[in-house]
This record gives sequence, C-alpha cells and structure tokens, in this order.
Amino acid sequence: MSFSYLNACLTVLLAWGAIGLAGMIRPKSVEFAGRTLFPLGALCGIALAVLAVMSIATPVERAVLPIGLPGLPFHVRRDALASVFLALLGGASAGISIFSTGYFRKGEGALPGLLCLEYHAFLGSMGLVLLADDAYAFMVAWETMALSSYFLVTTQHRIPEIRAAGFLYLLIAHVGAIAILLSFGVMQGGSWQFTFDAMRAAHLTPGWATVAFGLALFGFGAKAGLVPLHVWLPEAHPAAPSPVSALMSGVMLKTAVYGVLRVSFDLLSELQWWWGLVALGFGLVSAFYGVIFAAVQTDMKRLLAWSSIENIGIIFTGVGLTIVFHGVGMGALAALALIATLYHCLNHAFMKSVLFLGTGSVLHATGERNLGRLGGLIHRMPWVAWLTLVGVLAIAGLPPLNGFVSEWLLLQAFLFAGDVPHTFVNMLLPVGAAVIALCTALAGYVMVKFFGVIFLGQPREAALSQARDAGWMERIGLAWLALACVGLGLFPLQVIDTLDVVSRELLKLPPGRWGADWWLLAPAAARHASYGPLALFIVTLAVVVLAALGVRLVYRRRVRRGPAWDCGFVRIDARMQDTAEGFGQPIRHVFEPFFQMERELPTPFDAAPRYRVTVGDRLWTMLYLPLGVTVRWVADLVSRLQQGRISTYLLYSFVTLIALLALVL
Amino acid sequence: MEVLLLLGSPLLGALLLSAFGARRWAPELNVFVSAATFGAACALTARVIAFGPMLLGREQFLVDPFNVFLVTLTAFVGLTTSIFSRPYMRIEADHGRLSAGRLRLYHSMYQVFTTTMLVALTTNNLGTLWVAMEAATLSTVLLVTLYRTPASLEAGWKYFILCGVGIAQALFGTMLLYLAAERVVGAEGVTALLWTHLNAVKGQLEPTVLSLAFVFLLVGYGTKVGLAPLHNWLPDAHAEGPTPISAVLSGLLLNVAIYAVVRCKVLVEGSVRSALPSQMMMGFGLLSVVLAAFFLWRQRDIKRLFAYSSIEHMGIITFAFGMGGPVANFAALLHMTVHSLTKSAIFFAVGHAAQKAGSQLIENIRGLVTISPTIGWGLMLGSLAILGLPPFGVFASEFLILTTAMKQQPWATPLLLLALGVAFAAIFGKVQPMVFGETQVKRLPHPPALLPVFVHLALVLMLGLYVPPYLAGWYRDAARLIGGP
Amino acid sequence: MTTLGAVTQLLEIVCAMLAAPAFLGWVNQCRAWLQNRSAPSVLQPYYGLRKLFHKDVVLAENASPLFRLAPYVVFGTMVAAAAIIPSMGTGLPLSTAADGIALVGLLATARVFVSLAAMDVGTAFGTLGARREMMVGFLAEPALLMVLFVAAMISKTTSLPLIAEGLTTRALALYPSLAFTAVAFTMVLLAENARIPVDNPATHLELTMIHEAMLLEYSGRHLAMMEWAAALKLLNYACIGFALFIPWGTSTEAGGPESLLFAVPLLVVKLAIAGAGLALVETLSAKLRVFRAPEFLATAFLFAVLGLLVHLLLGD
Amino acid sequence: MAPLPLDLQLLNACAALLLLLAFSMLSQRRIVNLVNLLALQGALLCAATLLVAWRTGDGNLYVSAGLTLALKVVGLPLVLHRLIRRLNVYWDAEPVINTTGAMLIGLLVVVFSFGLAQPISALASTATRSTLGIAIAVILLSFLTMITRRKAMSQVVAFLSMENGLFFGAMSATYGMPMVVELGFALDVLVATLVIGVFFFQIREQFDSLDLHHLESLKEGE
Repeated sequence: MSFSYLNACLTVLLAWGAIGLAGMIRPKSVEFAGRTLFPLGALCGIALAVLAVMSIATPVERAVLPIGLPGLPFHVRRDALASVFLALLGGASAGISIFSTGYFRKGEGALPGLLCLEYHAFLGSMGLVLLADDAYAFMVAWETMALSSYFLVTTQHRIPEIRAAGFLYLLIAHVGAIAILLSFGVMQGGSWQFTFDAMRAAHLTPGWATVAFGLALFGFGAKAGLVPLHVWLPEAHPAAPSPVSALMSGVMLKTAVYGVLRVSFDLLSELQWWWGLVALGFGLVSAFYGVIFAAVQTDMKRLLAWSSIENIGIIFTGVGLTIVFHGVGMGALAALALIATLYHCLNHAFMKSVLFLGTGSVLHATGERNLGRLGGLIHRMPWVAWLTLVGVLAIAGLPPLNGFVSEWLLLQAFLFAGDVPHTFVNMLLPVGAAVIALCTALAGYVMVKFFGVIFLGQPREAALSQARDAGWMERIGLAWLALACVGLGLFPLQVIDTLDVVSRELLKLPPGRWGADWWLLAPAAARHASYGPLALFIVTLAVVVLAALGVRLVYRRRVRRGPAWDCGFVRIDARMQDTAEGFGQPIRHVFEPFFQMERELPTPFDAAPRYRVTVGDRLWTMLYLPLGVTVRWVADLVSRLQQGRISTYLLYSFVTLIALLALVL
Repeated sequence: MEVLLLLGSPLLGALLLSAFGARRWAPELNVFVSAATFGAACALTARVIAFGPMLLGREQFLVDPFNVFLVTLTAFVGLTTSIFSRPYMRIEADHGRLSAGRLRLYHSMYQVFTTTMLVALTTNNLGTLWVAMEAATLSTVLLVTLYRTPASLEAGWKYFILCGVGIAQALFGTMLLYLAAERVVGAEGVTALLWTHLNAVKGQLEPTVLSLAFVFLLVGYGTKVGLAPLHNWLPDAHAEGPTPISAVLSGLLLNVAIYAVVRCKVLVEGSVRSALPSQMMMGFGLLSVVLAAFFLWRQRDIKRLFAYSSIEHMGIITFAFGMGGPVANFAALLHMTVHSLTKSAIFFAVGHAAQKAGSQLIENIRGLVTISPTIGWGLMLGSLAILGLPPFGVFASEFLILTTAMKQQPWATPLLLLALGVAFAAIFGKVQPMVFGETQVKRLPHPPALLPVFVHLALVLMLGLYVPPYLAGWYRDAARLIGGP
Repeated sequence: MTTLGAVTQLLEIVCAMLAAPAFLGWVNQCRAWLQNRSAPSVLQPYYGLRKLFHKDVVLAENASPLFRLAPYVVFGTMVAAAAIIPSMGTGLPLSTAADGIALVGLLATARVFVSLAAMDVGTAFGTLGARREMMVGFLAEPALLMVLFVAAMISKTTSLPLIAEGLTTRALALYPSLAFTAVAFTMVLLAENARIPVDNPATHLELTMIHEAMLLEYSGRHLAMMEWAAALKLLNYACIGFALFIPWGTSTEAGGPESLLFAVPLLVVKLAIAGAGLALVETLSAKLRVFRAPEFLATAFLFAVLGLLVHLLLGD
Repeated sequence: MAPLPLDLQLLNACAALLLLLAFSMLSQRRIVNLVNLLALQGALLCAATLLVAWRTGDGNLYVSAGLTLALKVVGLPLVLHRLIRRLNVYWDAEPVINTTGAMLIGLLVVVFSFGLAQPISALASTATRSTLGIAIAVILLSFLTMITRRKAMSQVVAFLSMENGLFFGAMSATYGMPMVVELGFALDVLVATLVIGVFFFQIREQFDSLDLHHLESLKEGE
C-alpha cells in the first residue's frame, strides 16, 4: 500500500485502539497500563502531530474503509482543516498521556486496564471524528467519543455527584447528537446520499440551509458547552480524573468547533452572512457568562471548567466573525478571523491542559479540590507551580505568551469590522470587541485568583505541609505543554503561515501575507499593525536582567528574613488571607443580577460565627428544571392509561377495532 | 429434511422433557435439544445460501429470505437462552421458588414454545400460522404463571385473555382472507390459504374484503406484537414470568408476531393499492413509540422497564415496515435482528442482577460492577446498545429508519426523536445507579452463565460496523419481497 | 531601522527612566501647592529611591522567589512600555514590535505580577490589595482598550506612532468621539495610577488603600524598583494621553533630527501642564469608597464605548 | 323474490337465534345459565353446520359438525359445570355497565356489524352469506360481554361464545376453513379450556374467589 498521510493517520488511530485493548490483557496491573501503555500512547500522539503538521499543505486525500453499513461504508478524508485539528489532538494528547503515566497510580476507582481502554478509545474516536467523511462514520465516531468520555468521567462512580454529572453529560451529548443527525438529514438535500461529498454537492434553499446550520449549531454547541447548553460542563470536568478533564476541555470541545467549521464552510455550499451574528451572539454571551462564573467558583476544577466555557465563547465569536466577513465577501478579514479562531483553539488546547494537569497534581498531593483549603503550595511543589504559572499567564492573555496572540488577532479582526456593509451590524460588532476586552481582563482576574489562592500565600490547612511535588513523568508532561504555550506565543508567524492553508482551502482565498519579517507578525488585513513577541520579550528580558544586575552590582546589601510586616499586625495566620469566596466578592458585587446567591451571614452576637455563600446558575432553574417537570407530568398523564383493569384493556382493543373498521368502511 | 429436523427436534425434546424435565440433567438436555435445533437451523440456512428459497412438504412449508434469518435467529436465541437458564433456574430452584414439577413443566413448555414459533415462521399456510401463534400463546401462558404468585397469575390471566381475544380477531381476519382467496384460487381447500399462492394472485383479491381482513389481522397479531394501546399484557407478562421467558418473549415472540403482520400486509397492500394499511401501521408504531417512551419514566421494576422498551422498539419496527420501501424494510429487518439479540442479552444480565439483589425493584439493585463486573458491564453495554448508541447495531438501523422517515414522513421525525430522547433519559437514568455505585450484596452459589450476554452484544456490535454480505442480501431480497412505496 | 530611530528609541527609554520620578515629584509638588502645604522638592522621589536602595531588604519568611522576581518584571514591562510610546518621536523601531493592544497587554502583565506578589506573603492586606487592584484592573483595562480603539478607528491602525502621526498630519478637526474617550482616558489614568478619587498614594488607611497595600511587604531595593515602576507607569499613561489626543510637535521620520530638538522641550511643557492638571483634579475630587470604584470605572468604560459608537455614527 | 328454500330458512333461523343468545348472554348474570346458553349456542352451531353440510354435501363439514358437537355441546359445558360446582361460583357480580346500557350499546354494535358485513356478503359465493353479519355481530357482542363481566368464569364463557361466533362466521362465509385449520382450531380450543381450568384452580387457591378485581394490582398509575 503506497504511503499516504491519511493511511498513516488511520494507522495511528488504530494503534491507539490496539493499545487500549492491550490494556485488557492485564487489567489489574497499574505498572503495565501506566508505565508501558500510556507512554506508547504518547508516542502515537507525537507521531500523529508530526504527520498532521507535515500533511497540512499536501492535497486532500480520501479513502473508503471496508466497514460500515452495506449501502454506506466508512468514508474518510483528510484535508488541511482536519490536519490542523489532528495536530492539536496529537500534540495535546502526547503531553497529557505522558502526564497520565505518572498520574494513574492506584487505579482511579476503575481498573487501570479499563481506564487505558476507555482513554485510548476516546483518543481514537476523536481522531476518527476529524477524519470521517460521511454522516454514519461521523456519528459513530462522535457517539463513541461521548460514550468513552462518559465512562472516563464516571471513573469514581461510587460518588453520587459524579454519577449525576456523568448522566447529565451523556444526556446532553446525546440530545446534541440527535440534533447533528437531523442537520445531516437536512443537508443531504434530497440526494439521500449520506456521504459528505453528496452534501457538498447538494443545493439547499436558504431556508433549509438555515435550518441545517441552526441544528448543527445546537448540536455542536451542546458538545462545546455554549451557553445555555453549558450546564454539563462545570459538573463533568470536576468529576473526571484530571488528565481526562484536560483531554475533554482541551481537545474534545475543539472537535465541536471543528464540526461547526466543517458544516458551515465546507458542507453547506452557500452560507448566509447573518448566521455569523447568531454564532457571534452566543459566543459573546458564553464568554461573558463563563468568565464571571469562573470568578466566583470555589472549586479549582469547576473554575477551570467555567473558564473553558469562556474560551469556547471567544472561539465561537471568532467563528461568527468569520462567517459574517465571508458572507459579505470581505475575504482578507474573514481569513484573519478564521486564523484567530483556529489559533485560539490551539492555544486553549495547550494552556487549559496545563492548568487541568496542574490541578491534578495538586489534587494528588493534597487530596483537596476546594480552593478554601489550599495555599502556599509554591514552596512545596515548585515545579508544578512554575509550570502552571506559564499556563496562567497564557490564558490570562498576557504577552508574550500564546493567549495574547489569538486575542490580538481577534481584536484586529473586530477593529476593521466597521467596514461591513450593514450599518447596524458595524455598530454592533465593536461592542462585541468591548465584551471580548472585558472578558480577557476578567480572565486575568480569574487566573490571579486561581494561582494566588492555590500556590501563593500561607497554607490554609496544616496537612498541606506534607504535600510533595509531582513525579518526573508528570513534570515532563506539564513541561511539554507549557513549552508549547511559549512556542505558540513567541513564533506566531510560523504557526499562522501553516494555518493559512486552511483559510485558503475553506474560504477559497489566495494565500495571504501575514508577516513583514520572520519575527514580525503583520497581517495584511490589519493595516500597519504589527506584533513581534520575540523582540518584545527580548527587550523586556534584557531590561529585567540589566536592572537586576545593576542593582546587585551597585548596592551590596544583605537580604534578611523576618516575619511579615502587614502594617504591624502581630499574629498573622492563614485565615486572614482572602478565601476564594472573598477574592470573588467584587465580581459577585458588580454582576449581582447574573447570580443566584444564597448567603448565610452571622449575626453580630454569634458565638461561632459562620459565613457561607453559594452561587447558583439561574439558567439551570429557569430552563432545565421546568423541562424535567414537564416530562414527568406528561409521564404521569400517560401512566393513567394503565389502570390494571382487564375490562379497560379489553375496551381499548374493542374501541381500536371498531375505530379501524369504521376507518376502512 | 432440515425442516423436519428443525421442527422435530424441539418437539421430541418437549416430549422427553415432559418425562424427565425434573431430573438433574434436564437443563443439559434442554441445552442439547436447543443446540440440535440450532444445528438444524444452520443446516437449513446453509442450504438456502446454496440453493436459494424453497417450498417443502407439499408447499406447506416455505423458506425464503424473509424468514430464513428469523429461523436462525430464533434457534440461536433459543439456544443461548437455554444456556442461560441452566444456572438461572437452578438458583431459582435452590431459592425454593420452583418445585420439581414446575421445572418439568418449564422445560417441556420451553421446547413446545420453540416449536410453535418455528412452525409459525416456516409455515406457508396462513391457517397454520394462526394455529401456531395461538399455541405459542397457550404454552407461554403456563410459563408466565410458573411461580404461582398472585402477581404472576394476574399477569398470566391478562396475557391469556387479551392475547386470546386478539388471536380470535386474527382468526376472523384469516377467514376473510380465505373468503377473498377462494373466489380467485378456487375453493379446493388447502391452497387458498397458502401464502405463496395468495402472493401470486394478490392483485386480483377483493380490496374491500382484504382491507377489512387486514384490520382484524392487525388488531389480532398487533396485540401480540404489543402495539399500543393493545400492549397492556406485555409488561405484566415480562415482569412476572421467569427471566428466560421474558427474554424469549421479547426477543422472539414479538418478532414472530411482527413477521405474521408483515406477511399479511404484503398480501393486503398487493390488492388494496391504497396507503391505508401502511398508514395504520405507521400510526400504531408511532403511538407505541411515544407512549412507551413516557411509560418508561414511571417504572420501578427493572423487567417492566425493559418490557416497555420492547414496546418502544416494536413500535419503531412497525413504523418502519409501515413506511415500506427498500431502505425502511431493510432497516426494520436489521432492527428486528439487533433488537432481539440485545434485548435478550439485557434480560440475561437483568435476571442475574435481580437474583443477586433478591429483588426486581430498581432501587434495590445497586453497584453491580463492584459485585460482579461482568453482569454490570453486560447490563450497561446492553442498555447503551438498546438506547441506540453507536457503534452498536441498533444505532445502524435507527439511523436508517430516521433518515428514511425524514425523507418519507418528515412530520413523524420530530416525534420519533422526542421519544428517543425521552426514552434515553428514562432508561439510562435508571440503569446507571444500578450498574455503578456501592453495594453490600454478596456472591451466589452457581456462577452465572454470562457467555450468552457477551456473545449477543458482540454480534450486535459487529452488525453495527459490518453486515455480512449474504445477510445483507437476504435483507435486501426480503425488503424487495415486502415492497411498499 | 534608521540611526535617528535608534537614537530616538534609546533617548526615549533613558529619558523616561530618568524623568519619571521627576514627573511624580512635580505632581506631588503641585498638589502640595494647591492644598497650600509647604511643597517637597521635585527631586524628592529621587531621594526616596536612593534611600531605599541603601537599605537592607527584609523578606517575609514565606516569601517565594516570585515575590523577589516581581519588582524587576514590573519595572521591565514598564520600561518596555515606555519604549513603544511615541512621547518624543514617532520613529520608534520597537513600536513595530508592539502596537496599542500589546501595550495594554504589557500593562496588564505588570498588574498581574504585582497582584501575585502581593498575594505571595499571604497577609490580610496583601490579598486585600491584590483583590482591589484586579477589581480596578478588570474595568480599567477594557476601558483603555476601547479608548485606543477609537483612536485606532480614526486612523485605521492600532500602532501608536502611526496614530500619533495620523493625528498630527491631518488637518486639525474636532472629533466628538475623542472628547468622550479623553474623559474616559483621564478616569482610567486616575484609577490605574492609584490617584484620588480611586486610591490615595499618600495614605496607609486599611479601608481605602489599594496600591500601597500590595507594596506593604516590600522593602529596600525591591520597594525602590516598585516605586520607580509606579512612577514610570504614571509617565507612560501621560505620554499615551499625549500620543492619542495632543500628539502635535512630536518628531517624525519626516521631520528629521532637528524636530527632535523641538519635541523634547514641548514634551516637558506638556508634562508640566498635565501634572498640574492631574494635581488639580486630585485636589478637587474626594476619595471614593472602594465599592464606588467599580461604578467610577464602569462609567469610564461606558464613555469609551460611547465614544466608539459616536465615532461609528458620525464617522470622522 | 321467490321464498328461500326451507333449509336456508332454517339456517337463517339458527342465525337469528344465535344473535338472540348472544344478547341474552350479554344480559345474563347467573353463570350456570351462561354456560347453558353457551351449550345452546354450540348446539345451534352444530345444527347450522349440519344444514350446510347437507346442502353442499361437503364431507369436511360433517366432520367439523361432529367436532362441534363433541367439543362445544358436550365437552366444554361439562367441564365448565364441573368447575362451577367445584369452585362454587354461581353468580357474577354487578356488571361494569348495567344491563340496559349494555343492551343499547349491543344494539349499536349489531347495526355496525351488519353495515360491516354488507360489502363482504355481497362477495361471498355461499348461499349462507346473508348470515355473515350475524356472525360478526355475535363476535362483537361476546367481546362486549367480556368487557362488562367481573368474574373470570363469565369472561371465559364469553370468550368461548366469541369463538363460536368466529366458527359460525367461517362456516357461513366460506363453508368452513380447510381441514387443517379446523383441526388446529379445535385442538386449540381444547387446550385453552384445559389451561383455563388450571388457571381457575390457581386463581382460586391464591385469592379464594374468581373475582377479577383481585387481578388489578399490576398497573402504572398510582
């Protein structure tokens, strides 16, 4: 069989499957699964990433697999878009797998072998989602992905909350999948061929196209955690083991983004520009909603989950912009927005993985997920702390790290949205820019809270002094991902030139000019604006170093250690620091109407004063509870039919018979 | 020859078991007989693969693509069920729920039941078909009431009366068919009820009579299929009978009933040339799906739960046959196959689970994976399969049915999807806590026979990803046979 | 890059570093005058820095390396920021490497590091300060960004020098949008530089202090770096203001070296006026309660966005 | 039109009587009488079959007439009577619908079934086709009876009378089904009665009565 990147990628996916099955050989052995199979999985990940990166610029490849339905065998296809996401999958999963080798110590609840199987099935199915080229293969891969991740989420199934979380997750995933299936059904447009090629060929009326897009947005939005379909996310991510959370948040959510891009730019032949506004709207809402809720969380993984919702919001904003620009025929800007979107997907995959893995190490070291009982860990576990700091700075969107690049691109795209030939819209879009700006600033707030409360200050519990730093494997995994963050931050031009292939392929554009110099990012679309992180970084670094050296050289003064000053307070203890609640207080104060808060305030004369505040999600009580109630109500009505009296049953038959006979006559 | 073997071996087995059904080795004998039956079925299949469809025994028996795979399926599930019931019934006996006499009754009736179903499938004579269906009812009634508990008696009684009445309608329908037929084929008795002959002349049969006949037949056999609102016997019978019987009821009897309905539909549609029959079937199907989906929410007894899920799936199948056309029929046949495999697998797992917990109530069954991973995973995977999650075969058929529905009956699609969603929430929400979580139950003396569960699930998995060509061929031929728009 | 560019660049950096404390001193002096106190010398901040540099550093026991790193990072980012703001000349080679958005990013980096450092020791005041600082930041930063956006939309680029040039070269016109944003910018400036009405640099009153609360644990050279960085920040903001609203007189590539000779004294004048103005505002306004601060900044943000909309509505 | 030949008149008379019996079963509350009515029905059925057999000279029909005699006139009633005595259930409880109501509905049913039979009997080649409507009526009436009864026993009797109706229908429309089916049919009825017998004893030993309201525990709506 002649070499093709497609076959190679499929082989890697197959290898993942094989590794997973191999886990069942000795299901009980942590050694075997952890120390042997997971590293292999990581190698496959790296291989996949390399293959994908190499293949991006190569022409599209297709194949038909010998499995599937009689009429509809699995079609697979690799194009630039798929390659980009495959690279994301490979790169991120490599780091996570390495980390996992050290992480899964005593089998997290389930058997290690089983975990290994589910984990690699998860990876493999995600890969297949990206390669699938017909509705059936896509749905199979998609649901397998949901299923395997569900089992991973419920690894510690003895805890009721985790079971509930898993249930909610799978339910919403399934509903989303149904919507996606419907949208495929609409998209094939009368040909009744369910290959993607048939859908590309199909010509839909604008109305039906809109329906298809709406269904796809709903379905993929449910998976991506777009508000108001986000409710499963803050439940499922804390429930899962940290590497799994990292995979889900870092990679799985991106498959949903991939789906939306695939549908709106590839499968739907002609798209309406105003769809973009819808996506944009949902994106902005999600971004804002996610970040303010992240700011008031007290559980570190829940916080990260909400922050994922925020980032997904930003990504969908980018998608929306792309659709708008593309729809009104502003090619260069569309490319800019698309690149920003893809770039943010990459960034988020890596930085969020770093953060989740960091929390994983903390969890292992302390057994605590509640921010209120952590603190001062930078002394106990410096490796994790510093590597996590990279992720924190990156996701807070600070130069010269990667988070800032995509933010910069997105804002540039927004800045020139004023030229859209719809006055109302170009009034609207800059407001969107304002929201994005607000969100990134809030993200900074959230991340300071996250890092500060976990790693800085004094330990809030005595037990924390026993915390030990992560093992080598975990460090390597973290370092890999952190390095990726730095690299993506410092060399944007190189990355973007690769991503540009996608914009050429999807938007049918000529290759764009993205840089003035090898170190200088200067998109042609953003007039005269340029950004050279490397130079900026070097200068800043130089100043820092010079300053430090200068100070040291000139003044040779001692550094004494002493008790903290704190305005002369004598007895300082850990309880005086801000708790997570305390740190979130300003946000609660400013954005009060969005939260559903229950406060428990002490009276002045309390012997043992106690303060407690819980923040709930209004959407849950407004949307989901009523839905459940309705279904139950209907169920009760229906169950009245069956009263247990045989005469009644006979009557049913009798009436049915008579009715049908009357019908026939 | 094979047919003789096929029908003979279970009959003989029934006789033997009615004599020795209480011996220690009776279960093994039961398994052996079923194995023999399965062997005969395989031989028959092989022959059909070799020589194609055939008529046997002075045209009294017919083996064509439509029933050959059902025969194999029936024999196969019969075999696996007998394997499963070996330890299961032992345990039941140990628990003192069954006396020796009852065991004898159980084993003999089990084989009688198999025989009747095989007859119903292979016969070419609609009259015989009816007789066999009635016989199947009678034999299973006694099995449903095997425990003699008040509940089981009630269930049995309802089963008997409702299905008896239903069957009576079917007989009248058959009679009308005969009436219409003898005017065409001539009154020389036998041939006028032979399906092949009727199928040959269906164009000339009198439409009005046939449409009336179809109503009676649909209501009659439909009762046995468990179509809402004629389904009321089904959950009771499934819940109160011994689990192996629930398995075969769900897995086989319903299939056979559907088979009967479809055979008749072919004739009627051939003559009536109006959409009425298919519309009736679609209506019944849709109603059953939706009602069942909502019934699922209220269930507290696990076997009832899956009984309702059977109703739901029968609804889906009926709907698909109602739609007709190559794709829908293909999907419906595939769905019959995967449903009976999956559902019986689920009942196997459920049976052991209930035995472990000593109760059929959902809230008493907890943490199966911790006490016995195989049962737990069997139940979990089975439920996920039956809920139509890929890569299991049920998804394949539902995918085809849904897409066809979008094409032919767009109005019905939202209803179907709604029902599927509701059913998913209901079933999964109940299964998850049973499979996962903590438990204090301890192990049982006889090791459960869970090979059948995983064999079935493996088959279903395979059908989801790869349908063997000759099977697909049969489906296609049968689909063509059944026809439709 | 041209030699002139290099010269301007270096000159800017050096001047900024050196002049920053003086500007701070000048503001304080004016304030003292306005409050008819006997004013400290303009050079007072230099004395302060010198004194601090001569002192030992007393580190809290549980201060982590981050705590010691932060001052240099903050200082570094401030200098880098100074390097890309066209205060004297617009021909800055470095400013290609970082446009307005990057500038905001730099300032944000500084803020994050200050706050983290403040949380590091884990005292009541430290965390309190950090929280309040971030609270101010999350509204001030987008406001500043919006201000930049308006200017950027007027001159179709986010690069500061080009904005400045754009404004200087084109005929003097009244931009109502700029009026809005100018107000917004002033408010942001006050907030970001810990001036009244949001914060008061001259007090250590627990209930009100923000910036000082974060520096409580610092001493010796670390404190010096922090103070210096703060002074730089003030200067930077002032210069950003000039670049965005009154860029006239800054030297351009076209103008040649001699324009630089003209630009420097002009900048001094601008700074003098701005400083006096700042002092005046501070004297006239009263310190807000901390919880009024968000409202204050929200207003700023609102003004900025309004400016944006006005620009889009009226065009330029 | 010419007056019908005597045998057909007789046949129609039988049919009319059958209908009458069905009605009286609908109203009858004493179980013993119900069984007697059933036996009478069987007898009429037998007579009708004989008439048709004589008219057509069809051997099969004589056989099936014999079967009817053996099963429905002698066999079943005996079994049922014994059961009644053994389980002493002589009276049914108050029916679900009171008698007059049932009668009215029954009347409607008859009209309906005649309407139903119209197109069919137009096709039937048999001389007896006009009685087909009556057959359907009998079936539906016994269905109605089943619905209205509260005792297992009476329900079963109604069930059997329904099968009589079916049989009569088959006979009048097509001079009876093929022999195979006839035999199978007879066999089934036999087995059914045995099953029923078993049932009664089981139900009896569980609930010591044959009242159906004992059998209403399995249900959904609480």
